[in-house]
Amino acid sequence: MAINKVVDSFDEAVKDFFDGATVLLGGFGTPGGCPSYLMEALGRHGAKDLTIVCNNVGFGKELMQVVAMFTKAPDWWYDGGQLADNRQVKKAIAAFPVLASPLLVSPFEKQLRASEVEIDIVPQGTLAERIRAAKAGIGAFYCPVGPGTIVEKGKEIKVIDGRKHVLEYPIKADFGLIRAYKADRLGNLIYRGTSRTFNATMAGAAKVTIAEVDEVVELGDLDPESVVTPALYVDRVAVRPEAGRTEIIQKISKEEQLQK
Amino acid sequence: MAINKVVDSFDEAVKDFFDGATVLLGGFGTPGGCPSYLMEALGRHGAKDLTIVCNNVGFGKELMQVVAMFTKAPDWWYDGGQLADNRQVKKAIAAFPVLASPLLVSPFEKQLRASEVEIDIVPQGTLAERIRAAKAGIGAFYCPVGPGTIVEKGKEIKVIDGRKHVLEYPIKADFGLIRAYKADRLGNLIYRGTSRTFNATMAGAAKVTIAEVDEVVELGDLDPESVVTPALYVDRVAVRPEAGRTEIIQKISKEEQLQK
Amino acid sequence: MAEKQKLSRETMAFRVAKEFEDGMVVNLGIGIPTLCANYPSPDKEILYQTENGALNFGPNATPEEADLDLVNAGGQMVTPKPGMALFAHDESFAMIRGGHIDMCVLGVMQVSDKGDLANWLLPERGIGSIGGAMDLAVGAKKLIVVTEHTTKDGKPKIVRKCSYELTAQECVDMIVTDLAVIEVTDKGLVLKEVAPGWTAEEIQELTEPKLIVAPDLKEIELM
Amino acid sequence: MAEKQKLSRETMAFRVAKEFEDGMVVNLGIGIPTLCANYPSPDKEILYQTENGALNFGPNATPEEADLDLVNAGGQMVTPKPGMALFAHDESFAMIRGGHIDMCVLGVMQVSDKGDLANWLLPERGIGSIGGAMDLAVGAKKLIVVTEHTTKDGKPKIVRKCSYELTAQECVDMIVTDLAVIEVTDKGLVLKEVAPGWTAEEIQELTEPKLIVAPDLKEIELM
Repeated sequence: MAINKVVDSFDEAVKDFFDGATVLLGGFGTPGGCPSYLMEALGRHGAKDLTIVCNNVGFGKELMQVVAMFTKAPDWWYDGGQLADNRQVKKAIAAFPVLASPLLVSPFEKQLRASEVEIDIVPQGTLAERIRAAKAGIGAFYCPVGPGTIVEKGKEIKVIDGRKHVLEYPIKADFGLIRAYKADRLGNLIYRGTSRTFNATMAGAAKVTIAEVDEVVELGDLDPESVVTPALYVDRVAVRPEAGRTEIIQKISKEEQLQK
Repeated sequence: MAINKVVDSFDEAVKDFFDGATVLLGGFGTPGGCPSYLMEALGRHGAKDLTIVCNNVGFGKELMQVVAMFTKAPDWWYDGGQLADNRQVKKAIAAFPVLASPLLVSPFEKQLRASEVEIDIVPQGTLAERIRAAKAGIGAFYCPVGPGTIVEKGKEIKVIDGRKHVLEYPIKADFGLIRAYKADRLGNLIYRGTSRTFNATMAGAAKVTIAEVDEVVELGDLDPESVVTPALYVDRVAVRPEAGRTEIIQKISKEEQLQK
Repeated sequence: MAEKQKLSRETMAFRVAKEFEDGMVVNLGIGIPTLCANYPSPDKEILYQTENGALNFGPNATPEEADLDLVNAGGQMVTPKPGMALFAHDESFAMIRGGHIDMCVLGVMQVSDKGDLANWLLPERGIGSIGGAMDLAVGAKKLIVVTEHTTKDGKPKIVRKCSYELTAQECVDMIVTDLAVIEVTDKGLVLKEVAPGWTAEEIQELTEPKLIVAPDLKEIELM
Repeated sequence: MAEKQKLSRETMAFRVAKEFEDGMVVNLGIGIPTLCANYPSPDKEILYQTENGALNFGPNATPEEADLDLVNAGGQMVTPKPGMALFAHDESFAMIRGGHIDMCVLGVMQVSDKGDLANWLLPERGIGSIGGAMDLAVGAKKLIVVTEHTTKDGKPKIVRKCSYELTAQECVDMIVTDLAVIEVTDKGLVLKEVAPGWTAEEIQELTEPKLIVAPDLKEIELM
């Protein structure tokens, strides 16, 4: 039987989520780079008490109205903040849980202030490396980032070459939701521009990796030299509807910006 | 001033080598994938007591005559074994220091049997990860490969999730000699096929990374999505003469194989 | 009773290849393991991984197809295949160590009843090459070893305790030899299949540890 | 004596950009640091790195050029440039942690005379975002911080000991403020340059730790 990792819908892609799951959420901070449709499907699924692992916990629907004014993202196109909107999040492991401007208070931050959710704040590079460690079967690593700061609390310290290092452990997740540009039926992936970010880092790091793509191309259409995520890291692929494809959004975005 | 990492000759590329240097040698085990011209220049340079870090310590000139019969490599095209031929090697850190067939005894193995050189044998994946750790600023890492074997000797052991791990340290090198396919003047690199191997892993892992390429292309000719080694990992680029270019060798090789 | 048969290297590879399941990612060691790729079941799509940096490559190259820059871990030239991916060594062993290889097939010098594997140090030379064997033995989800049942001198290769330098502890899941198919379980070695004409007792005589004979012991199917 | 001048945000960025040397790889933080890219010296080729995964990108995009998939760490859309490279987050921080960034410019809330940096926890909110600041502070070969010399209430931001949560210890090499350029040395803070119209004594009054006045103290060149 030919391998085919492409599933029929976003809902099917996330059907085996469960309460209390740990989920890697791809992207960096802008909605274009995150798996919006998969997160929306996870909202419909309703799994609760999630631990989300991500760079940025997201704006959520309300702030996205503001952000959309600058980025010209479609107004239906939300980021990871929707999971906090839905009250599905118990804890976040993130580098950027609070937006820089005090005027921008995300639903996650509101819940954090009300002690309804927990936060484990991690330096961005350490976050990326802990995710990679899970993918790469590394038991733990000594990291030079964190000594003398809040990050070292409760961690083993070792001096290596005269420099303090903290022992960091892999972040093991049940699911990874990522955004890529194109896939083939085997699950090989390429990305587009800086949307590679945490998406490519997270591919293969969770027990189940689910990729949201613009297009599934024929086997052989992806150049073997340019495949960023080899097929064995990917378990499922779900395809965006036409309105969600990068080219379409870029076109609308550009037209709207030029009208200003 | 425009950055230009391309040097005029292989001799210039290795001119600051010194006795006792630690050198990463790219490639896997076949001469096509290793920086043959740079190693030849290092032979002319004459630096001694080198510690070489490589997958395979190489065949050397004599055995290459045998190997060339199968691979149809040009008979002037030697691998890392030439450094042992020249008696420039003090120690090797390698995964595959001894060839599988007892009929193939490399110059390095001969010197090893005579206790003229030292060997630190490392599992291949641990070798790759220790090289990456040097590139990535990781102080040390706990690796599940090696417990209960010769590899654990003298190393710290830690049980993580019920599994023994050994603590492995980065391999810090003075120079890295690697083989790539194409470069631009900034030092961005792409590779060809399975010649990516340890070459791409070693890029950026030593204090000075020197790449041997078939061709330097115009800035902009390399697709930013397909660059494997970003420019900041590369210090110098040296260009093979036409006879050493992959396309030429492939052509000769193919003609000779078809004549058989 | 039928005449005693020993499996050839090709037949051993054929038997091992039957364990490959549709969609699996498989890494094949040098020697008999490499031959397994010659017996693909047409109803299964297998993705072969080679530790020097390719996934889903095709069969060995003919002289016309030969490309010095597309080799497997044994140094043999292979062919590209639609859906192939290429990567560096650190990524390749992230795959291996990280448990992304479903099955690995390795050669062996000794294997113990606990699944300890010794396959790297060449005793007659006092030295050897670890290569990627340790990483593969530890990292692959399932490890099959394939070997002649005994040494050329007739000594057991399946032993109580390996006398050669170990590759990894408790890593082997299944042993395929020219005489038998044996599963490594928590309770010990379970003899599942025997070569045509051989009895469980005869296999036991050539095996150091005690074998548990499977209730459904059967003859190895040779095709 | 000339009238006292404070450097504008743009002038601070201009002064910092003078430190960039030909061929350097530079990472710019959010805020004033980002402005440094507006003052490239035409005789220097600088490769900008952004931690979300690009090296050698071009200036901010015009509406015509805008591409949602090409942003810097501040979320601003930037442009492609010949010789650009794209990569994932783990690779980006391998570059940063591994010492491959020649210079990094960050904003700051407090900096100590030992070069300790505090720039992430927002005290008025009791929480903040570490982002990539810790990795950059530890990993960059040279770290310049740029800031107003004092808080809005006139309190020193250059202090003996940071009262805010630290980003990293002993990481800052140079401090550029709207009033001064200060080098962090083993002996302490060395006042190298002052804004037009300011004396070393006046800068000292707004600075908590004792400043060592450089023998060649000079006025900051504003163009």
